[in-house]
Amino acid sequence: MIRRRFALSPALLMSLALAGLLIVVVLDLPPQPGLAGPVAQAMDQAGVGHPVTAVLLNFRGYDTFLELAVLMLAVLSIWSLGRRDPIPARPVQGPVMHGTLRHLIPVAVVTGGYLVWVGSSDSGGAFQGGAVLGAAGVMLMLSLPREMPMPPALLQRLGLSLGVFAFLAVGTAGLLAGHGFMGYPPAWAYHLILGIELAAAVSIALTLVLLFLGGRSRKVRHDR
Amino acid sequence: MTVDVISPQIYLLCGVLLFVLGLHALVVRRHLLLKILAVNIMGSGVFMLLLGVAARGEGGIDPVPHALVITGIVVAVSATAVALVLMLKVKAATGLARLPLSGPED
Amino acid sequence: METGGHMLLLILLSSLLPGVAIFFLKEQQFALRTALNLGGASLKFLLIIALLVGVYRDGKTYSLSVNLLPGIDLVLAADALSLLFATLSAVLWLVTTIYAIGYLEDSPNRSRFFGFFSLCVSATVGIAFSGNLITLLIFYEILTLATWPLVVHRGTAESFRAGRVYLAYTLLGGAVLLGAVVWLTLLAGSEPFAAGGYLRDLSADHGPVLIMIFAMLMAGFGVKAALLPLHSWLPRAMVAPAPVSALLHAVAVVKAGAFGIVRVLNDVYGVDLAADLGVTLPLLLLAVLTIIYGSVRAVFAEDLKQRLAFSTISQVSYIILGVALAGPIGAVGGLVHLVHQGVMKITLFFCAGNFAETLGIHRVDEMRGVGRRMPWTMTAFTLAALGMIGIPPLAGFISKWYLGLGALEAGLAWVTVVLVVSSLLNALYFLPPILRGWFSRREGPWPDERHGGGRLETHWMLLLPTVAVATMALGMGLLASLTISPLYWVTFIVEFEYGYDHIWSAIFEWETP
Amino acid sequence: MPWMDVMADMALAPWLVILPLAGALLAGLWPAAARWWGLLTGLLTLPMALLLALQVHAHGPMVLYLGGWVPPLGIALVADGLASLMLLMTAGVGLAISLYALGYLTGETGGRWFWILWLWLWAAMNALYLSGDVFNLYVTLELVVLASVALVALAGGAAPLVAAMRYLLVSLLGSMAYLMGVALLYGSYGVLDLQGLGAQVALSAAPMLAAALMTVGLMAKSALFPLHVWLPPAHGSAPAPVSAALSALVVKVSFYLMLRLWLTVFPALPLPGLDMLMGALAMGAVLWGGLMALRASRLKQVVAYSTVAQVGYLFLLFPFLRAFPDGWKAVVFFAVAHGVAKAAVFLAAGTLQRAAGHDRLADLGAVMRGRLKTSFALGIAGASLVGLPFTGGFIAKWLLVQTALEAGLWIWVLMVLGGGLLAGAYVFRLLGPAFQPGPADPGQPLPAVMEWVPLALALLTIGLGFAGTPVLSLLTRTLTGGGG
Repeated sequence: MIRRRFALSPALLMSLALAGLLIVVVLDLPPQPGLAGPVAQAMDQAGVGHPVTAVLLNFRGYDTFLELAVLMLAVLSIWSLGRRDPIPARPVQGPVMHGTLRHLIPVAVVTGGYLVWVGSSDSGGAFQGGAVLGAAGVMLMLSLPREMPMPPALLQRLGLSLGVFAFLAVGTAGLLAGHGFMGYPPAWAYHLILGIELAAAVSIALTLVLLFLGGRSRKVRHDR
Repeated sequence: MTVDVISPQIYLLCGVLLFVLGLHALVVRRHLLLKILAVNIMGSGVFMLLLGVAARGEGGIDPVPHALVITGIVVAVSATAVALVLMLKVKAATGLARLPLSGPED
Repeated sequence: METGGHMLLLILLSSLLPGVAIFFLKEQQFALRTALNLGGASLKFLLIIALLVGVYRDGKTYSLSVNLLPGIDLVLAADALSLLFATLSAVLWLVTTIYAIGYLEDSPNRSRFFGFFSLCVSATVGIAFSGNLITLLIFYEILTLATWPLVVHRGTAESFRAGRVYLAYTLLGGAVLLGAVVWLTLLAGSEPFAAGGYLRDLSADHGPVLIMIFAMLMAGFGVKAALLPLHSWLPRAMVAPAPVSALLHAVAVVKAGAFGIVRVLNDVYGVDLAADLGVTLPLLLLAVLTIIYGSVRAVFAEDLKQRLAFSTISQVSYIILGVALAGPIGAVGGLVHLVHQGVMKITLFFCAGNFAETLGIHRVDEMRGVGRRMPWTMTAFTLAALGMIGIPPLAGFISKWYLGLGALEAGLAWVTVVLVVSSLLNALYFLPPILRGWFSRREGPWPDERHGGGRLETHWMLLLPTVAVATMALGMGLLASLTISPLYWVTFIVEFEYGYDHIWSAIFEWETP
Repeated sequence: MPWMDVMADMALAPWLVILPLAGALLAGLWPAAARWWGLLTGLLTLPMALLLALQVHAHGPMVLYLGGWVPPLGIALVADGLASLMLLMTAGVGLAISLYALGYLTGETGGRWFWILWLWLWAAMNALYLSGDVFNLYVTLELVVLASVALVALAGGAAPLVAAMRYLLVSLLGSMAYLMGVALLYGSYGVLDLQGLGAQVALSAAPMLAAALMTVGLMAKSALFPLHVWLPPAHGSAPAPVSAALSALVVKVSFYLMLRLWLTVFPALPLPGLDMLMGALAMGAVLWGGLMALRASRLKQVVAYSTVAQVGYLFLLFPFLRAFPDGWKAVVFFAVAHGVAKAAVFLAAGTLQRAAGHDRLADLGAVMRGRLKTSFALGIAGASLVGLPFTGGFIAKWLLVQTALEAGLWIWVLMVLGGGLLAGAYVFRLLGPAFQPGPADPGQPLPAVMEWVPLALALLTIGLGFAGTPVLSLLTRTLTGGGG
């Protein structure tokens, strides 16, 4: 044990040195407003009322588009790893779990939908809404793996790519219509953004559930 | 008043601390789960730092770092999920949830 | 300046394209392969004749340049020196091809052999026509690449060892050369070769750097020319088939090194600048050392091909000695030896190949009585060997005569002593095989007799090239005064390089004061 | 040419992201037809990349504001000389890999995943090359990492999985360091676009630390010695098209990003010691990679260690940049030449391995003699790795030596020349079995495309041997930082 502590000391020293450097630098950061000003000025053309949503879906929409792509790619990567073990089945006896879920899931769906919709004007958005929906899905998977019918593979893939597809389609349409790649006509901006948000929320929720499953399926497959 | 001035600084300091803690654990710990957690802690540190940066401005909260953090969290979640599944595959293939000390040369 | 560039390209392609085509032939497609080989070799020969006519009769200039990097071109050009070397390569390639077809009859992997053989010649001709130092470097490296497969052709452990040594030396030499050429290009740009060199303006500011670069260039080219500390790949490379030894030793590899040294000394630095920088004397000493060392080792080598290899080490340095004398007469001696040694040495290797292939003779002491069994080959061997020793009026005598005169002109009388000693050593290692071959009597069977009972002493494809090159070697000595002789040609080159109207005026200048 | 004028107005850059991404999505939706989506993507992307390079060459850098939002508010796609050259190399090598995979992956269910992940990787690399924003670069970088980790793991088996895990962890560490750098930069200057940062960054503690973190992070990602441990097993055991993609293309991604940062964002910063440190590691990489390549007994292992060695040259960037403002161009040309040659070598190795059923170097002679086209591809591309003339590798070596000499950096001249010798030793060792005595035997029957594609790439390395001037002139159209 003592020997081990000695062996660790270089890593510790390096970490402490980095911490010291970072602290000095961070406390010395000059005060500057960042991009709050430019964002505020551009809000009237953003199509949505909430600045974070405007940044996410319009000003830096390309980031968000690629981030949806990262999520989707994560699922694909996990699928490509080809796990063959089944989901551990934990059918819960008794009424408590089922009763709770029966109440909780509609609430989660409504909450998620509301969060997506409210994102245009207040805190919320596709990620927050998608996360709540995804959580509902994860709960379902945890409690009812045997009864839960899995959607067909094509539907899974479609749902998974919905967000990226919607974004890509709108972005490319903007390019072809002369608004530039990832550009919206200002008059349509709100509707397009809301549409993308909805599609993205569905994809995100599905992605989170699929990430949780981690490539497992309900049945054991013997094809390896 | 003092609280308002100090609080962003605390976020910044905590962010740095989390980042370095995570870094240290990533280097030192051998179990893959701990390494993956360590990366996540590093990420949280950076996100906290960004939020602290966003809160310093005089013209109100800067929304851009918030957007960055949301994006960053999603990216981190994706990478974590892949890492966890990969860890399970490594465990299944080698029987160990840790990396061999030196690379297999052949 | 772009006139007739296609001619030069055609000359390169005349061996490159058949070479590439030959690779993809099946082993048994003998007729097609032979047609491609001989067709390419003959075409190249004819094209070079046409080029000679164009240059000397019609006064045309030929050059071709392709851009490589900003300010740096790949330049092919035909001047007198390149024509000399290219003609030598083309003629010897033609005869070696015929010889190789006979020599490799029924051996495996012939398509591969002739493919690389053709690439090798393309690279050599590329070296000949290189119009600047970068182009020379490029083809010099290609030559390395193309000869390695020939060295390891037999695929035995020994040939792989030889191949490794060969690569180690030549790649190292290539790396040093690359460093030197890049450095020189940074200083002076990528100038075309020019008689008298193009570095004079730099010498005031960059004297030590130029000396350093010169040393690197000599090291780079010296590897292939088998200059003294860099020579030991050559005797090992003797594991290659006889036509390869003949081509490598007579023309391609060692001559490429010597040719590079001549180019650097004459057309990059210029003899005057090199003498001013004081780099010619060390080069001269190195050449002298190599001459003596090679000869001494040859005396003690019992294997015939080894003896010829050490002889090559010694003889190639005559060329370097000639140009390092830094005077016109010595330069004539050196350059004419480039041709003379090439023809004589290829004769000797053909003969060695004939002895080995026909009777299984590999060692000097196995040559007893071979003159009776193979009189034609033995006559060729004798002529070439006596030429090497420098017996008048054979070709080697002419080289040594001019070298000796050049040494006196340069005020280095002791060099003539070296020449005499070397000639004695030459006699010491060439006379025993000649005497044994003609005047000893064979007891018992030959080690491994294969071509028995025919009308000729061996396969005609082995004999004809041997006799042809031996005749050439004889002719170059006897007919040295004709306008088509190498001597005349070399005199012309040197007159141009040194700016004399006539070479003999140089001698008068030297004699009168 | 009138069509060139029309092209000048067309925004080509987004299509280089849209096309491969659409291909990836379609391949994911219809995995059964994935190979055809892959081929279509390759066939469309290459001309697009070529047009973009011509456009940039003719009209200078193209900057496109996404959604019309001008930085610092929005994100810009920047297609300049450097980016368009990397896109072109990716497209050329990518098309070759796709064509090769058509033959290599027949009838394997694993092939579908290759196509999907490979198209994602392609889209991610293109997005990265075009991005002009430090945070957006982080997202694209993660895309590249996820796709390539999955490709590494695709081979299955313990060694590739461990290699993938190691690669992922090292990459995540690098990403976090990079992201910390982004946070520090934003905290200091309040902008994220490369040009905006470049205009403001001046010598002070925060950008220095950011530069160090980002550089070290990216160094970890690019498998520079001694962080190369995951690379040989990953590249050596993956299917041939994957090895080619990883060694030829992915290794260049973090190099590109590092170069981009130092050209645009940090040119005003001197980092004392960084050049020597990077140079020393580069030297270690060249020596260690070369020696291990000499020792390895399997064909693909030799090639993988060769990548470890050649990554070293990329890091000559730092000593060169410090000594000489234009020094990076030599390194970029090297990166391109290496990309093409290494892809050719890996694909040729894959063909020989398939034909022989193994890749033990000592027993490959018969197949090498039986498959001349592939052996030639191996030989020519190998010559490019060594830096022998008439190949892109020679021009690259020339430029490296010239740059080092011009800057008076003797030690790097020696390293480049010495590294070339080591490369010569292992490349000729690769070719050796072809010359051992024995019969010629083409081995297993293979689709013709598996022989022609490596040969075509090898001939492309010869083409690169004559492309020095146009490539360098394209690189002069590169946006560099103003230096505040």
